[in-house]
Amino acid sequence: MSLTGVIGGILTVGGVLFLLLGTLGLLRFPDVYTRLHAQPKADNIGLGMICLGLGVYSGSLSLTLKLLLVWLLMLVATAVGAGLIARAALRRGIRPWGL
Amino acid sequence: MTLYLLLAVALLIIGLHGLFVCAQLMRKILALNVLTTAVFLLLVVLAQAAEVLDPVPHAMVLTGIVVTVSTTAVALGLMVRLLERRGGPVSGRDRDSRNS
Amino acid sequence: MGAPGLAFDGILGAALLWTAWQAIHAAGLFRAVVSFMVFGLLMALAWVRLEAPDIALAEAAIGAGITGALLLSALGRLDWEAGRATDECLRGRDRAFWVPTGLLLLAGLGGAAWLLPAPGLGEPVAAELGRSGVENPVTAVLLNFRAWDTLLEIAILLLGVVALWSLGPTPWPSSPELVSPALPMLGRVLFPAFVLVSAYLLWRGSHAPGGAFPAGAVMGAGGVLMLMAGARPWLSGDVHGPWRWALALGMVAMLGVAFAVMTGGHGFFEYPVELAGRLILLLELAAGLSIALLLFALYLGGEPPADWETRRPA
Amino acid sequence: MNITLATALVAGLPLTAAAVAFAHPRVGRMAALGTGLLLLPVLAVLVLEALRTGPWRHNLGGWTAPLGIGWQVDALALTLLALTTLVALAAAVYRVAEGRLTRDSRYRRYFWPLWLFLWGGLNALFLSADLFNLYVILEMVSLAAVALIAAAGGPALAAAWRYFLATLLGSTLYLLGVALLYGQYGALDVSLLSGRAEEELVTLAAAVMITLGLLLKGAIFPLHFWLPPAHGRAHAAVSAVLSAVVVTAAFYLLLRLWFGPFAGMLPGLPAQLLGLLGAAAVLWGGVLALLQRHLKMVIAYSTVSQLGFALLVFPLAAADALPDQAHAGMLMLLLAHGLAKGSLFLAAGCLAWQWGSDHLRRIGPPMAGGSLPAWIAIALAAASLVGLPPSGGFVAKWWLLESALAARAWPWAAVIVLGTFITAGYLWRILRDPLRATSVDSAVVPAQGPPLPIPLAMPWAALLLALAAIASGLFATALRSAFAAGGLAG
Repeated sequence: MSLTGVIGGILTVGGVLFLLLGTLGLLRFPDVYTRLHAQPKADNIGLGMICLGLGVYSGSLSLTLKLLLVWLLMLVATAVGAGLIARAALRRGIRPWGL
Repeated sequence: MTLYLLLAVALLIIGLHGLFVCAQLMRKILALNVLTTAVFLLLVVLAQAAEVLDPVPHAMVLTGIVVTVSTTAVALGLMVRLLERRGGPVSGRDRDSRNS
Repeated sequence: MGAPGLAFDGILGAALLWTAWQAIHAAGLFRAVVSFMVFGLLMALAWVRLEAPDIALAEAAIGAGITGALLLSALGRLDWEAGRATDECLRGRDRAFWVPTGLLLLAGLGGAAWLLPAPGLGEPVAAELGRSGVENPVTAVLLNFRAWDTLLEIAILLLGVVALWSLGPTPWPSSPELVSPALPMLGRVLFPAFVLVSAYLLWRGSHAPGGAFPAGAVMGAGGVLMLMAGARPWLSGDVHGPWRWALALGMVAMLGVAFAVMTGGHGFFEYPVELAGRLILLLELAAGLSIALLLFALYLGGEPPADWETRRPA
Repeated sequence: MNITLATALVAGLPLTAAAVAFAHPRVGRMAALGTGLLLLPVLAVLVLEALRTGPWRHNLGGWTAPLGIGWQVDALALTLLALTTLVALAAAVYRVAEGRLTRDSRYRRYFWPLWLFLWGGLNALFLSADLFNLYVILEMVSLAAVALIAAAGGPALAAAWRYFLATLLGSTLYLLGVALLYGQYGALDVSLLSGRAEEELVTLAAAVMITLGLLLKGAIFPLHFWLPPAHGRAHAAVSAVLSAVVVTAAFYLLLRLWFGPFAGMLPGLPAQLLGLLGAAAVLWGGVLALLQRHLKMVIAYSTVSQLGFALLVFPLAAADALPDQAHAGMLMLLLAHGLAKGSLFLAAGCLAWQWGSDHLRRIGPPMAGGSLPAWIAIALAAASLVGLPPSGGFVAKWWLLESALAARAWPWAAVIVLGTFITAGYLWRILRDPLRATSVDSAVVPAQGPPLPIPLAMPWAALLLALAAIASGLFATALRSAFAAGGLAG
């Protein structure tokens, strides 16, 4: 296996691990705010690593750039989405866990 | 292949069952959509089963998806008007979504 | 395909079945609708697995995106009390009927479908592709071989808008209360991206998966997002406005081309071979633009007022 | 005129007019009336061509069958196209005149585009020979019909909703059948499938699915539950087209398929089953029509009953004694029923306007206040629906009866005769009370005040359709030979 293949593989598997951890947080944490703390952040890193890994694996520059563009859009969308969920929850009077 | 074929038939049954068993109008719309998707799935499985990948069912399903979004939109509009008529003025928020 | 592929398909199939079941039987309409949206997204994956990237694009944009937005906005307008009167499904009823019927259907239809030889039309399409004016077989079928279907399909979208508008005025405010300043920002940042992606998909359509329908759907979804972010819809119900013509553009352009080629002694929709590529591009542009507007108009859920400013709450 | 152009105009003209009527609501009326007036000569050209050269086929886009979509022009298609044009034009005239009585501006703005979409869809349907294209068209027709029913508002919304669910389920079942056929034979074209189809399991499953879907769309017993409220509560002009043509369209597809790709499977059980459904529809629909209290509901149930007669063509044509006679009788029935039914609904609409209700006991006597033309229309249309000579209805039932007698199919013959008596019964009920009342004062339940004046064009539209129903019987021999020239059995 070539060097790009190995690096791409490692990045992708690492990304999947981050996604798994994020999902674990989603399942295990007690309320909406702590879940938001765990999942979007882990997902952003995980998706970034997968995109980068796939780009390296493909060995094509244009494809890598496209994948990074996907990642960038997802970053913006996830950030805004998480903020919206948190604000909506606050407005509905859901109190953070432990308060 | 076989897997997706079985999936199509199973979705067909879920859709049919939901359409007849659910009393709520919104769920009937969802059930009809599941039913239609099942038929589309069958068509695309057939396209893949052919010796040369067959683009005609793909075009048919694309057409079908656009037709379905149009009918779904009209069905939803009709449903909202019907329920407004039945249940008096609309209060706005759906309390259901608050709990879940 | 191999074992990993099969495992993936198995998990995907199970998830599809589960979300479909939840869409119909989950407690609470909100859960049902969200399950249905997840179902649509997963279907997009299934289409990719079945080598139908064109459908995957359309499903992601229309099936999950626009339909989801339509369902949620209808849910927001539903009176909860009116909805509750006939709430859950009649659980457990008629099981004696449905279990055997379901198994029978599963065996019968599954068996029938299994027996299908599926000859397909891949070869004739490939043989005529050279004369169609485009290189992507799906686009060739949609806009040349079966262009009449596509014309009727755009007509149905327009008809859907007419039908919906005939039912009553659009509800206002059509967007939920703004809870975050980030959403309008997102709309502003993303809209150019939506336009860019649509143009890219449209251009790709002639030689690769893409084309007018995914492009129009992405653009329409962008418009819906702008509306959710609190933008003022510029599409007005004004009888004299140009918007009505813009909505009808796709259908009028297709009818126009279908009849115009007849002046050269050709049949209905029979493009001259040397002009086919350019005519199809023209139709894709018109159709894509009008599909975007039509999907947006469907989302409005009723006839927009002639002048939005007067409806705007202070 | 160029035949290809004429064929294309039949489907393309109403759709173009629909787009224009949407973009410019002011021209809606003109667009609808203009479409009707232009289609008449266009259809005449097509009919003359069919008489000269027999049925023909047009390949859209120049692509032949498995790849492209085809249009099939023959006696069946042309008869139904002519019916559609006549009824839609008369109903449009009625609606234009009625428009002076109403003020609802939204209804005005969107009525004509919806109307023209429905019209274009129906025309496209009767031309098309491609099963998937027909699916798209069926959706279009349903959508336009639902919106037109819902436009009446109030209780019509619930009726429109039920119709919508039924018709969407019907379309999906139909598409499932089409998918199975495509997987089996790799073709969507009706004539191509007719050549390839064999009698085996998959084709049978497809036939069952398609037939179920179409029975649902055509409101054929026992799947007729949605029709009476939908047709009874819609506006009169809409009910006229729905009852005369839209349900007929689903029946038309049954004909195309069972005498086309599924013809090999028809003799035996399928034909007998379809015939039994028809007989049940004739009797059940007729009995329910007898029990209605509202004029439009009587007429709506009568649609369920009358379409049952047409279903008898399956056992009669499969019986192989006088199949052509059965086909001609069925075709004549569709034509005469459509014309008479359109006339009845329009006339009922006139009376409902004049007396403020279509309750049978609130409608005043014929001589009072200018409702005479509407009553004449009802009487003439009723004569044709019952089957009094020399109307079209008489000829239709006579031909069906002849073919039943020739096949020694006594039960079917009995159904035809019995159904005719029931039809006479409920139509007599419509006429009885008003005829007994000789003046406004002696109406059984006095109406509030004298009848409202309405524009004369409204009853005249009904009257012209009724006259056409009678006239179709007078020209029966000419029509019979025209059917034969146009390739009767499709």
